[in-house]
Amino acid sequence: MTRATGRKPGFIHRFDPAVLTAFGCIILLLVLGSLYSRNFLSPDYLLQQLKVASFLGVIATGMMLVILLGQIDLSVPWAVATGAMMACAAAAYGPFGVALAIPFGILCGVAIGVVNGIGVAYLRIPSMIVTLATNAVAQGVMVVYTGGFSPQDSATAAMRYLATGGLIPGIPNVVFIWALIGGAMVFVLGRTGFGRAVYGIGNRERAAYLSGINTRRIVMIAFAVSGGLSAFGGVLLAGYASKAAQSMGDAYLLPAIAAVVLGGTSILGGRGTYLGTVAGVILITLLQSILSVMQMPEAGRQIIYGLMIVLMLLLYGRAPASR
Amino acid sequence: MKDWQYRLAEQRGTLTALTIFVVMFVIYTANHPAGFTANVVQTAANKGVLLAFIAMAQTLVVITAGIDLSIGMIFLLTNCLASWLVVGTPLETAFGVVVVLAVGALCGAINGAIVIYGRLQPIVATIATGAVYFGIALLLRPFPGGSVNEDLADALTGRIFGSVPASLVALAAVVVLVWVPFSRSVYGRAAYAAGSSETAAYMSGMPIRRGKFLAYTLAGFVAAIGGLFLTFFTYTGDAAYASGNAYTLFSIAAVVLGGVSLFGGKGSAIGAVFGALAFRTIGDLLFVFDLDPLWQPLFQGLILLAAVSLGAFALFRVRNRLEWFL
Amino acid sequence: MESAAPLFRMEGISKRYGGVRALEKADLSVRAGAIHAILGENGAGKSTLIKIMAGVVAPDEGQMMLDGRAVDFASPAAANDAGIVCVFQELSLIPELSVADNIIISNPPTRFGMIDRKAQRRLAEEALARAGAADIHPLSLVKDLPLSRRQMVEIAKALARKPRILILDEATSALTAADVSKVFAVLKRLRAEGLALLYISHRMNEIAELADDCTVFRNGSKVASYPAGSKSDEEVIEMMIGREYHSVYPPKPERALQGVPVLEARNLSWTDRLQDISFSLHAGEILGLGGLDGQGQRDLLLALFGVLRGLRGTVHVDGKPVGIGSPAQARAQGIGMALIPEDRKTEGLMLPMTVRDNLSFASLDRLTRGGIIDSAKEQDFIDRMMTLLAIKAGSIDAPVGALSGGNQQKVVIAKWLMRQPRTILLNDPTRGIDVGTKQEIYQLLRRLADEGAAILFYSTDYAELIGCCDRVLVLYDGAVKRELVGAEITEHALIASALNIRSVESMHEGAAS
Amino acid sequence: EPEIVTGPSAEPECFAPWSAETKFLKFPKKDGPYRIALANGYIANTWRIQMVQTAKAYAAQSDVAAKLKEFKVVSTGEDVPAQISAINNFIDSGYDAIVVNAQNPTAFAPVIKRAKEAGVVLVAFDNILDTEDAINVNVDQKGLGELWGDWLVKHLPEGGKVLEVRGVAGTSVDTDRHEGIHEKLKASGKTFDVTEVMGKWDDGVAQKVTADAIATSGPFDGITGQGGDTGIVQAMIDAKHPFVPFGGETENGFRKFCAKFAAEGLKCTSAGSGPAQVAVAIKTAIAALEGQVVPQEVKLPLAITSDPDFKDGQDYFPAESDNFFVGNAFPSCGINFTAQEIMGQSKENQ
Ligand SMILES: Nc1ncnc2c1ncn2[C@@H]1O[C@H](COP(=O)(O)OP(=O)(O)OP(=O)(O)O)[C@@H](O)[C@H]1O
Ligand SMILES: Nc1ncnc2c1ncn2[C@@H]1O[C@H](COP(=O)(O)OP(=O)(O)OP(=O)(O)O)[C@@H](O)[C@H]1O
Ligand SMILES: [Mg+2]
Ligand SMILES: [Mg+2]
Repeated sequence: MTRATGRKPGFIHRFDPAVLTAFGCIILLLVLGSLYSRNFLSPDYLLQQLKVASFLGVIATGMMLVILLGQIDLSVPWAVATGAMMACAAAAYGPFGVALAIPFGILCGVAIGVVNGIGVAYLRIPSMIVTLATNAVAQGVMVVYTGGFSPQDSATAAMRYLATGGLIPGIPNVVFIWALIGGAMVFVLGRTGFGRAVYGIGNRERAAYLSGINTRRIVMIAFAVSGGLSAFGGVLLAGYASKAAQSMGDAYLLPAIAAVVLGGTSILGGRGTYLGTVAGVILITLLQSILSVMQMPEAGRQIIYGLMIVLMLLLYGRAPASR
Repeated sequence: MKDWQYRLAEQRGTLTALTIFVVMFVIYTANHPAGFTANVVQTAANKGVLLAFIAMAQTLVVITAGIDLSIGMIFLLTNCLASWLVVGTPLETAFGVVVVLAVGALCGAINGAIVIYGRLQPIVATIATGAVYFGIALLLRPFPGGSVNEDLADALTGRIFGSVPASLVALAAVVVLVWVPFSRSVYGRAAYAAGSSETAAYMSGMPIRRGKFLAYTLAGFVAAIGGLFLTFFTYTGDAAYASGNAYTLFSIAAVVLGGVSLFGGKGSAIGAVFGALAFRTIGDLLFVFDLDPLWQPLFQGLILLAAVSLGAFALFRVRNRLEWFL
Repeated sequence: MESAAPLFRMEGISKRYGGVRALEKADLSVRAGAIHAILGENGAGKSTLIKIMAGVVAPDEGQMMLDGRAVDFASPAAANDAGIVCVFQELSLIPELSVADNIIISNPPTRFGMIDRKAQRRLAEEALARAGAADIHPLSLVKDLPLSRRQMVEIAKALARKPRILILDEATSALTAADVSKVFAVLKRLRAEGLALLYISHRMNEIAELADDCTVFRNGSKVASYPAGSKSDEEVIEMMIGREYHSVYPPKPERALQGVPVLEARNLSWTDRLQDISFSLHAGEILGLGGLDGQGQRDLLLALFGVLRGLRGTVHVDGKPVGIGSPAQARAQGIGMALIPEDRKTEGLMLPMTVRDNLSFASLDRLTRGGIIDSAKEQDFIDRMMTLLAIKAGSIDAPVGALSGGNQQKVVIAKWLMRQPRTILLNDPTRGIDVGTKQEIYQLLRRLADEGAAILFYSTDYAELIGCCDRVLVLYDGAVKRELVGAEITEHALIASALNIRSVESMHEGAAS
Repeated sequence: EPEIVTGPSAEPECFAPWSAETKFLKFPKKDGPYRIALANGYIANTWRIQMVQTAKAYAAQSDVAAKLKEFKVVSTGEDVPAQISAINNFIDSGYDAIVVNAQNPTAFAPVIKRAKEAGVVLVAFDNILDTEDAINVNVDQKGLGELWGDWLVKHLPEGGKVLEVRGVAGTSVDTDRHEGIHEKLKASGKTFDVTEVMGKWDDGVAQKVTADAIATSGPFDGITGQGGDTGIVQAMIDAKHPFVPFGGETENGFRKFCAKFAAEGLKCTSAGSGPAQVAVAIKTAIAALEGQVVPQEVKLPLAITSDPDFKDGQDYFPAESDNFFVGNAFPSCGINFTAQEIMGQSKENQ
């Protein structure tokens, strides 16, 4: 009889081959980029990428949580915009409003997430469709709001500071924020009952429910967190751009999904590591940036972007053979 | 239970979608300033049929428990291609139609090959191929333009016998000639089976790979029919990214409204067609209710939310909570 | 049944899953017109062997010969074409398709390229009738059928393929005696028609009744092949487990039940499935649930565990009425219930997750402090469970799906024992488990009861009920038809009350025909 | 069916013909009050919201309101067929005129045909229609590009490195503006090394691609942006890129920056035509219904402000949103909305 062996050290667990390959792809991209221009290896450029990646990183964190449950959150675009717009709008209401701007923005995102959560967990509507609908509703609310209230949409000083300030010179604060959120996520997924429950539900919700897990609450929380993080991403983006705009989130939905999956998380739920998501986020950001800077017509950029994702996935994102 | 009860249960999703559509459409035409006239029906049909094709294409993939997020881009690509090729003499036009449909099928086949033989998860694989298809569409039509054989276009978007919209007839023809044979064929059943339980289907010796591949390919083919109709409807080709994405997302909504399970194995393209028509009618309702323009998007969103929540009523009938979990 | 040239032979077959050696130079030889039983404890490699035979899994080495010619199956379809058809341990039915679709799945009759549904239905009805399951409506969806009916459909499906070699991998594990006897009649007829049959089961009495040849496997290799009846049960079991084997069931203690029952149900009714069920269960007691499968036993367990909505009647714990609305409440302190569910693969385990994660999953609230998992405590709990149940796993950080069926079942039980439940509900926990493991489980149950747990035990195997239970409630059509206590619990009594009105004689005839 | 007549049109300062070849139309006079519809496409951005607000405000002005029996707005989103169907429905419902901001210039041929048959006046603005059978109220997109090109040529007499932040690929507006810029740069005879990135007319995207371009190809001697210009300047500030001459759009935020950093080298020309052009389109539709002569293509004046003329409260509004589009006055048409009017009007409505 085989005795149970001891636990492997955590880092061996986390470095699954997909994540390693993803990081390998990052280096390859940079090397390829540097063939085009030396500047792709300059610290300035790399920091700039890290900064831009942080926004996607924060948003993808929430997306990953939801994907681990085997769900998906298509309400990202307008959760991002709502967070940004509401935070800026709150600032119009005196010093009190300014102080509460950021939490208020996040709260609005959480509210969207809660509606998603109710739909998925309690009404059991497929997440792909509830989140699509809440996205439309959030858009509707924001259009009414912009048209009706001529809201203030410039970012507060605090938002500016979070997104662009540098507590340590040279390194933008937003990178720290992403690191903080990422660290928290790693902890939550690996060391808490909530994290275990998320993986469990992602693998088999029925078994999780019969194990006495309050699955609906977990799903609800995950969507709320996703909504909140999307909105927080929006708040940071507003800080970066120094203002909020309606279309802010449009560019984040598909890249967030792609980043999570490129990072080795199974879209079916239950499998994936946060480190992978980090790699995925950086990959997507770099790919977009390098393609944007290379002088190439949009058509060519789109084609290369798509082909690169397929190639990388074929390299390491394949499901195991069935036999 | 009697036979007819089983058959009814099988068609429940489709019948619900039909009911939702009929109710909405009656509300719409009853309040339309022009009423239930041939023109109003034709307008609604032409708009609805486009999404119906895309929803049918999406259904083909969704029953295999996959999803095709590139479907809107195939739609755009074939639209752009048709705006080059479907012109000229009847012979040239016919050739153009064949090429456009073949390209659509090829796009679908590429998706299928990547998902099945490349063993990639359909969501991301098709996000990526969607970018490629859009890039090609953009190469074909850097900006909107092109032309189409207008006689053919007018015939297919006009009316037959002065009252029946030709586009509806075309839609019905595609259902009968593509969907019905597929869903009743061995491969169609394999596609369903793969969507319901891939291991079980494999162990039962079903041709699941070929079934799924055929489903993806046909999805591209049907999306190309949609692209053709877009060309007939607009006389031009246009690589509009936002519009492609919108169709992809709408198709998912339509499929769900049509009673097709996103988890695979269940539902019918006929349901999805009604789902698409119902979804389109949501937008039409804006005409008949005098809403402030800025409230319109919210109104649409809320109706969509309400429509997709309808299915949740079934929950109250569930007596065994385990049935919540599939 | 003289030894003819073998119809099918496997030689030197090996298969590894990562580090796990599932098969090591295994041999097997099958002849036509005979039923060949394969025996072995959980994880011995039986399922792997027949999966290789059926083209589901590719062997690492070794060769197969059919009619003396070397064959190599690329897929289950290829094996089917060669006449090898398998009823797998994990059911291979498509839940969303109808029974008829499932039965005629591989090459349905077609007209103009489309499936001819009328002809298909006729064929399906024939196959169902042949399998003795004519009561199943061919248009019903498989997902709406209970497990036992699905297994009948699975058998009908295999028959519809007109196999030359038919393999049944624990095909009867979820069937009740009545269904088993129907299936046996079919199998015997097929044998007479000259088919080769391979039969895997952990039920020794079934093998005694059916088998012509037997092969025993242990640790992935063949231990012995012998003609049926040439060895005693004890000998066979010792070959299987590789050690000596004594009486299966632990002795039942004589104990006067006293005090307030831990669990008491009063007039439980639910839809049309449960009718007015009342019983009480004391600490230290093992209460059995008997009857034909699908008479409401599973619903009763789910009802107690808080899964069913719209339940009428009351449940009392320690004499006080409680409202249990979810498994979370059922397992909570004060109630302390545990349910070992029916289907370990979909209800008990998360197959891709590690043994560790699965074991602690039901006890996360106990293992966390402020929401954070206390790893030391977790490790400690897990170690205790691994030893208590002697779980065989390569590593506790390996996916639980890589364990054999029996060890998976042990993990399901262990994950609940970790909570030290006061009431344990078991839904057919020994399905597909080898005798050795079964024995361990019986002993464990008795020990838990002795330590003060109250156990409610549903089994489709009458012998188990007889061997383990202090009392048995026999359910029929959602109502308790009879309560058997102590010496009253006999096979005869169980069967008689399970069938409610039908006479016992006709049942025996059915089994013998 | 309009008559083709010779000019000049009514109110020639307002309804300026696009070119010398532009035809003049005279529709049969209809008796008011009229039913007019606005078929908008996409709605969820500030420009469009501001446009719809302006349309409502204009239709509510007493002299305009007197001529209107009904003014209905429908937004159909990004989907062209939906917009086509909307126009079809308006035609079937008997509207007298339909004003449209077309999602696509070429796709409307069939519906234009129908409108013509039904005697409905069709007026397109902003994104206009590629036809002679509808009235186009047109911004000179290529002219705008030329203006920006000229501005750079003027400020970079020696040529130099230029960053061009473009709009949405595949749109005619993007292509026209792009060509305008490049024609002027080429015509100057100097060498301009142009780095192109796609900013999608969106501040966030523009800011990101600008930051990337600065990091990899910068620094630049001049910049031109089709939209999202506030984001572009923000990226320059964040990257500590020196301020350079800039030809851009009319966002309030951009102009705020131009005013603020002019002394440090941010020499801007800010030109475009704000969402208020919808009012000109409505005015044109009414004029056509009244039987007045109107050009088939109306050339909208550009609202141009260049360094050093940025005036607080007139050319930009420090208290208003950055996303607000300035340049809402068409004095020659008697249309003059201030920011406060557009945004304030709706506040009372709530
Ligand atoms: N897919 C797999 N991946 C990894 N290991 C596997 C897999 N399938 C089987 N095994 C391992 O191979 C060995 C043999 O398993 P198999 O299922 O053949 O046993 P069995 O004799 O059928 O047992 P049981 O009676 O419990 O069904 C076991 O140790 C099991 O853990
Ligand atoms: N039925 C029981 N039998 C034995 N020990 C128990 C039982 N219930 C709880 N405990 C022990 O009591 C302690 C508190 O358990 P409980 O699960 O109630 O805490 P909790 O409220 O979840 O705490 P936290 O929020 O810190 O996780 C744990 O150390 C647990 O081991
Ligand atoms: Mg087995
Ligand atoms: Mg706890």
